[in-house]
Amino acid sequence: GGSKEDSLKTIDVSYVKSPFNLPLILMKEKGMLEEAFADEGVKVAYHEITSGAKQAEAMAADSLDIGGVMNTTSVLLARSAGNDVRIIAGFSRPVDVFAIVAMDPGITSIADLKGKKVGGPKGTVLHQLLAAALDAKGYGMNDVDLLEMGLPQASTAMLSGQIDAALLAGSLLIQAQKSGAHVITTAKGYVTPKLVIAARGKFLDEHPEAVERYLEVHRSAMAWMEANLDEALEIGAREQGISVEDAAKLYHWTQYITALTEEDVKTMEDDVTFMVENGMLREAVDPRSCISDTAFE
Amino acid sequence: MEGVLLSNISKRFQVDGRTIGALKRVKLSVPKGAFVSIVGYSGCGKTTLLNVIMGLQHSDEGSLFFDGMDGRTAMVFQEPRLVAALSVEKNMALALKHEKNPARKEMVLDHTLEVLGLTAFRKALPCQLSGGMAQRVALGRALCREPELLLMDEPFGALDALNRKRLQEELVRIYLDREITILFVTHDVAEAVLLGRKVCVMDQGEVRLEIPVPLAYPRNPGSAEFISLREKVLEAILREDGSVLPHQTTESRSV
Amino acid sequence: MEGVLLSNISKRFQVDGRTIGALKRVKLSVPKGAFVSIVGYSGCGKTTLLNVIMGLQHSDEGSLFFDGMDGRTAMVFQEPRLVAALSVEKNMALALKHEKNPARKEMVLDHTLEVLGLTAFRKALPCQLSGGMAQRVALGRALCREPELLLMDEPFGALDALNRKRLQEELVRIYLDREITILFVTHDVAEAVLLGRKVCVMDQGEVRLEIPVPLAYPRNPGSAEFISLREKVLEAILREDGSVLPHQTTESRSV
Amino acid sequence: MKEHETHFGRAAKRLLLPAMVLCAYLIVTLTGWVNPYLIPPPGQIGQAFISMLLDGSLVMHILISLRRVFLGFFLAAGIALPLALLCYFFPLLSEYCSGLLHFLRNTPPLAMVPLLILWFGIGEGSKLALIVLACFFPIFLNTLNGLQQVDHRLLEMGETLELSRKEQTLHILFPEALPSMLTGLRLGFGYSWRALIGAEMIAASSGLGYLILDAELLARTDKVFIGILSIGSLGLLMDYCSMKGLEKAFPWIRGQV
Amino acid sequence: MKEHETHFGRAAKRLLLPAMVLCAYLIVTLTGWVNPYLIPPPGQIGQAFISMLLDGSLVMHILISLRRVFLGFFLAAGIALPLALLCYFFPLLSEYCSGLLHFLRNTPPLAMVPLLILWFGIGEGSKLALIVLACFFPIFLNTLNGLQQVDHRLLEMGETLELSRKEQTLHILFPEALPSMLTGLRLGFGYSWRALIGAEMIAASSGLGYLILDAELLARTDKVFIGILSIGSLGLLMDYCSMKGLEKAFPWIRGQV
Ligand SMILES: Nc1ncnc2c1ncn2[C@@H]1O[C@H](COP(=O)(O)OP(=O)(O)OP(=O)(O)O)[C@@H](O)[C@H]1O
Ligand SMILES: Nc1ncnc2c1ncn2[C@@H]1O[C@H](COP(=O)(O)OP(=O)(O)OP(=O)(O)O)[C@@H](O)[C@H]1O
Ligand SMILES: [Mg+2]
Ligand SMILES: [Mg+2]
Repeated sequence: GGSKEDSLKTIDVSYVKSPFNLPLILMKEKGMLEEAFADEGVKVAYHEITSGAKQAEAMAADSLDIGGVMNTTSVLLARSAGNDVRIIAGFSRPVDVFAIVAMDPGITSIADLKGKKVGGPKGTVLHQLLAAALDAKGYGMNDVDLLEMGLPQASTAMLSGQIDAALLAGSLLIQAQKSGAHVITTAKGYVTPKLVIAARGKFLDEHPEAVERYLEVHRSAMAWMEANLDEALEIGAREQGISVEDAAKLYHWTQYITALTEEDVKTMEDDVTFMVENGMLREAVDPRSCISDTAFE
Repeated sequence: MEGVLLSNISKRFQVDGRTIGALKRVKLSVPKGAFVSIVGYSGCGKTTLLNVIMGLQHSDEGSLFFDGMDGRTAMVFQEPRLVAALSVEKNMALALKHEKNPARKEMVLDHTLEVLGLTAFRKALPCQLSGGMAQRVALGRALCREPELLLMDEPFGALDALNRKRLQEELVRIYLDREITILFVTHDVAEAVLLGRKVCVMDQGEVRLEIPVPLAYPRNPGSAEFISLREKVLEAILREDGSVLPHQTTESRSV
Repeated sequence: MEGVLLSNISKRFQVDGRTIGALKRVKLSVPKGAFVSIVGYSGCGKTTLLNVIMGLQHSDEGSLFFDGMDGRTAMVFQEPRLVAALSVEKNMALALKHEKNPARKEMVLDHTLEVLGLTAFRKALPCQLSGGMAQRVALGRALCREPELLLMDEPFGALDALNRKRLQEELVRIYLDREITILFVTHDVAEAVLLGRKVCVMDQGEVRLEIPVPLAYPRNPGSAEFISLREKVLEAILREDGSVLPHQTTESRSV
Repeated sequence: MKEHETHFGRAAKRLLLPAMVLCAYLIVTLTGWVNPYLIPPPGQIGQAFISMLLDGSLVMHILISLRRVFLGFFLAAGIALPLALLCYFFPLLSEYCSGLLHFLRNTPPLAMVPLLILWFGIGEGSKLALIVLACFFPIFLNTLNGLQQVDHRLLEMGETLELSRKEQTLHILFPEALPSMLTGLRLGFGYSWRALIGAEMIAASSGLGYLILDAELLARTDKVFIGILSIGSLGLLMDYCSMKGLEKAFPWIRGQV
Repeated sequence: MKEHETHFGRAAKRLLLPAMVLCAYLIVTLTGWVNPYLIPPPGQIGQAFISMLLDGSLVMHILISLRRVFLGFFLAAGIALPLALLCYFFPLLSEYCSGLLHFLRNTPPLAMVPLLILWFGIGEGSKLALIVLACFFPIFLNTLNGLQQVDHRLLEMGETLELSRKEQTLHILFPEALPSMLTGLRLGFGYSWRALIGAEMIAASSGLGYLILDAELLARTDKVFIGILSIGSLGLLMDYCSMKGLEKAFPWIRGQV
């Protein structure tokens, strides 16, 4: 993007592979974005930034224009901190990609988690999943011992018996299952993880046509994916370094979307409530304030 | 008068809470072209005197005048102070930066090495030298500098009789040829008389006596005049009681 | 015979690609209780000889026998080798580990400092000493060790005439009192004759001549016998041509 | 009086550059050149600071991190110093160790977190291990180098006095190698502070590293700044104090900024 | 011939401990004591290694990381060495700098990533900055310490010869401070490898640090191991080669493992 907004020369896009963001993978692999912007002489620069917080930081520093995949939590947090990040489209609802996993065969239900050590990243949809699941069974967060750690660490700690359950997602979830762990519950029915495409506010204001073009390309990537599923899965598997079966599994666990619905906004409001309750947000933010009109159909 | 003039130079050190007067209101004039020998007990301030003249240490009081002495100065330290990483040749070449002509540089170097008897060791490293050889390299470094004022702190202290004799002759030759000014610290009274035109006797930070040596070069250490001068200097040093104990460095010297 | 026996000791060094024979098939016997002075040109192998006897360097050939000499050995190096962080007193105390009794330890220390004229500087750090004072500390360290075999490498090289004379006397006193064995390297021929019962003349890594000195202590440097012996030693050293150049260290000495 | 002035003068000089940085910061934030999300304005930082002071959380984070830093540092020093001595005295041992040691020296401790978790669990053990890994090598290598550079003539002297290894170490090696050793310890101490972030990535719920990571995740840049400032100034303060102490203890050592 | 044997012997000794680690690894994986996900069996690592070799990705990661490591290291050395010299010659400058420098020395570079992004963007700039921050201080502090420990008697000697600052640096300071400087450079080089993980956390899509992080996220422990082994052995190899080279270049220096 660069700081000079008058004439667009380069468009900086973040590239996030996991959890299995197939449309974005295809878009990059097939050079669709470059092609779409080529006639205007705009270059496309992909930056592989996995963390939502880092993407938000990069946007604040004017180094990133479009976040290819961000979770809504990061967007809301950034927004509340005065960082103008705006959702421009939906990306997916990977409900089955997020799960609570245990190694000990004795732990099969949420109730079994009482008094146990659970590892996972705080302040994410996984944390929210645990809270919602506990709440649904009449427990609270105080009934488990949540240890803050990244996903790979949580997976390692669980498999080596240091903790009783882990909050996992994506490939780590598949690998854990292969290594003998079992899923206690996925996010389905408790929370709806929402991955979205976001843009830097100023970029959106000054180059709405570029954003529109990006979304067009995204839609056509989705279309191509659905039309050539086998080939798409192969590309995705290769890019992720996993088997095609695993890729198919992840594909089916994920519900890819292009637009957000009113339902999504409502769940985002629930998310805000959750975050305020857990001290992650100082005050509630209105999700609508960070969703651009383009995000709804 | 052209030369170096020290007037009331004092230098004090703090050692273990006491104040040591290494130099006490020293008055000394070294006319241009003089050859002054300095003798005195160990610890009487000879090295400190040279350091102050060289500007390596600053006097606490008094003033130091250089008149008509704007040429190079060289100093031979009491220890060799060679750069461990440089060969004999390169250590000496450090002093040759004034000589821009590489051919003459090479010539001076060759000649000095020859004079010092170190030609075969020109590429040796300092750690490969014997004590006397290291001292000769340090001497050579000072000679290479072709100084106008040459300060020497026991330069022949670690040398055998023959080398010492030959280098004494060489030093006199250089002195006479180039008309340089030399301050020569030694603990060998005979050497002091053999070389200097004047012998300064220092004691407890003061210059006690200056004894002129009105003999022509080359001097004959066997001559009656020489012997009487030598005895005179020795007497001046030994002026104190003849107790069996060695001269107690300081004690009474605290300022 | 009790004592130290060197038989055909050789020691070579590599310098700048050449091989230097620092010791060449040296044969030397030092009977227990002897006082041997060693003289020779700078670079003739004196220090190397002491190092080999001390075991600090290993000879390339030959053998070294110690017979009936199982007491302590001490060495005075050519340079002071003081530990910069320790005071004079503590540097000397390093050599007193054999003395378990603290009171006697203190006594020996006090006495040695007194003898060396360093009592006032017992708490000074090495960097606060003059050259001669540092050498005296090194000497004191060796004396504190109360050795049976004492190796000394120009121990009085940096000392003034008076200190030197007194310490020479002290050394003879210790030698006679304790019946120790001493190897004394010096470049002062008079000193060699004044102290040693035997003077070894070294040249180019070989022991050229051993001259016994059958004079009783204390010796009178003015006596005719003394002077003739001194001349004899000097002659033995100077046996070579009297060219103006100083003795060329090695060149011809490559093995 | 003069003494006092120079002391004051020195402090002033040392603080000049930081003061300039502070000025730059004020200009940048007050004029709004930079997104306040990246560099929060002083008011916000001050507010957060006060609230963290009042609820005691800042003090708690500091105390916990201090404990980790000191434990890790002393553990590292406690292994590195003797090991350096051993490697110095027994070159054979150093031959045996060097392969593994230099491998470890070049390997990012962060990459070894899974292994650390496996060996040391997710408690304090793995955090300490990470700090130790981060600060071990400057201490070890500088000490070893210091020992190896000790003038061999002094060691020969010690040999003639038949000093035991202990006496040799105490009286010759230690004082001679000290400047290099101190540099190593100083560097090591710095790295042990720096390792806090990595260490407190592993299942921590408190500590300054955790504070920074958590605040970053929650987009609380003000807290991130408070964490950074705390770590930096604590490290600076301790560095300063220990240098003062060492100057007193070993007056013959020259140097260091 | 003898030469050869000792060379071989030395290598054997250095490899003994790593070989034991390897054995332990084989025992652990082949008996299945540890979950193969945590420590993947040799077959799996081998397979992954071969496939990464064949598709060229390993070589690419290595080359890219090498570039970053070297650029970062030389940049750090290029700043640290002159700065140390300046601080040595102008104590006033060092007074002015020291506050900020020691603050930075104690601050985790990882915590400063947001600021680095702000200043250097998300391209190579911020990655290099992170590597520089990680390896600057051992080089700087060791060089400064080495300079400060140079025997002042030699410097006095240089003064009597009226050596210019340049000659003094070249002929006296540099050779005398060299051992300490080399230790600093060695430590710095190690830290520049270690910083790869942190550096390649910032918007990287290649490099060994990225490889490790990405593989961790994708649960490819075999790739994580390949990444760690690559970093460690490359570092080890380069360390070894440079030490050999330096031994040749400066034969008078003693020591180092
Ligand atoms: N840097 C110093 N710090 C403290 N005291 C010092 C320092 N330099 C010299 N002294 C003291 O000053 C006095 C004179 O020392 P100086 O080196 O001038 O003696 P000297 O005449 O050269 O003796 P020598 O013949 O033994 O070399 C001594 O008592 C010494 O202890
Ligand atoms: N470590 C060494 N490496 C190489 N050569 C050496 C070494 N030590 C001594 N030599 C050489 O061995 C010879 C004898 O040296 P040594 O120190 O024994 O002489 P010396 O008789 O003590 O001389 P001086 O009276 O000058 O001290 C010299 O030529 C010297 O260059
Ligand atoms: Mg002196
Ligand atoms: Mg010698």
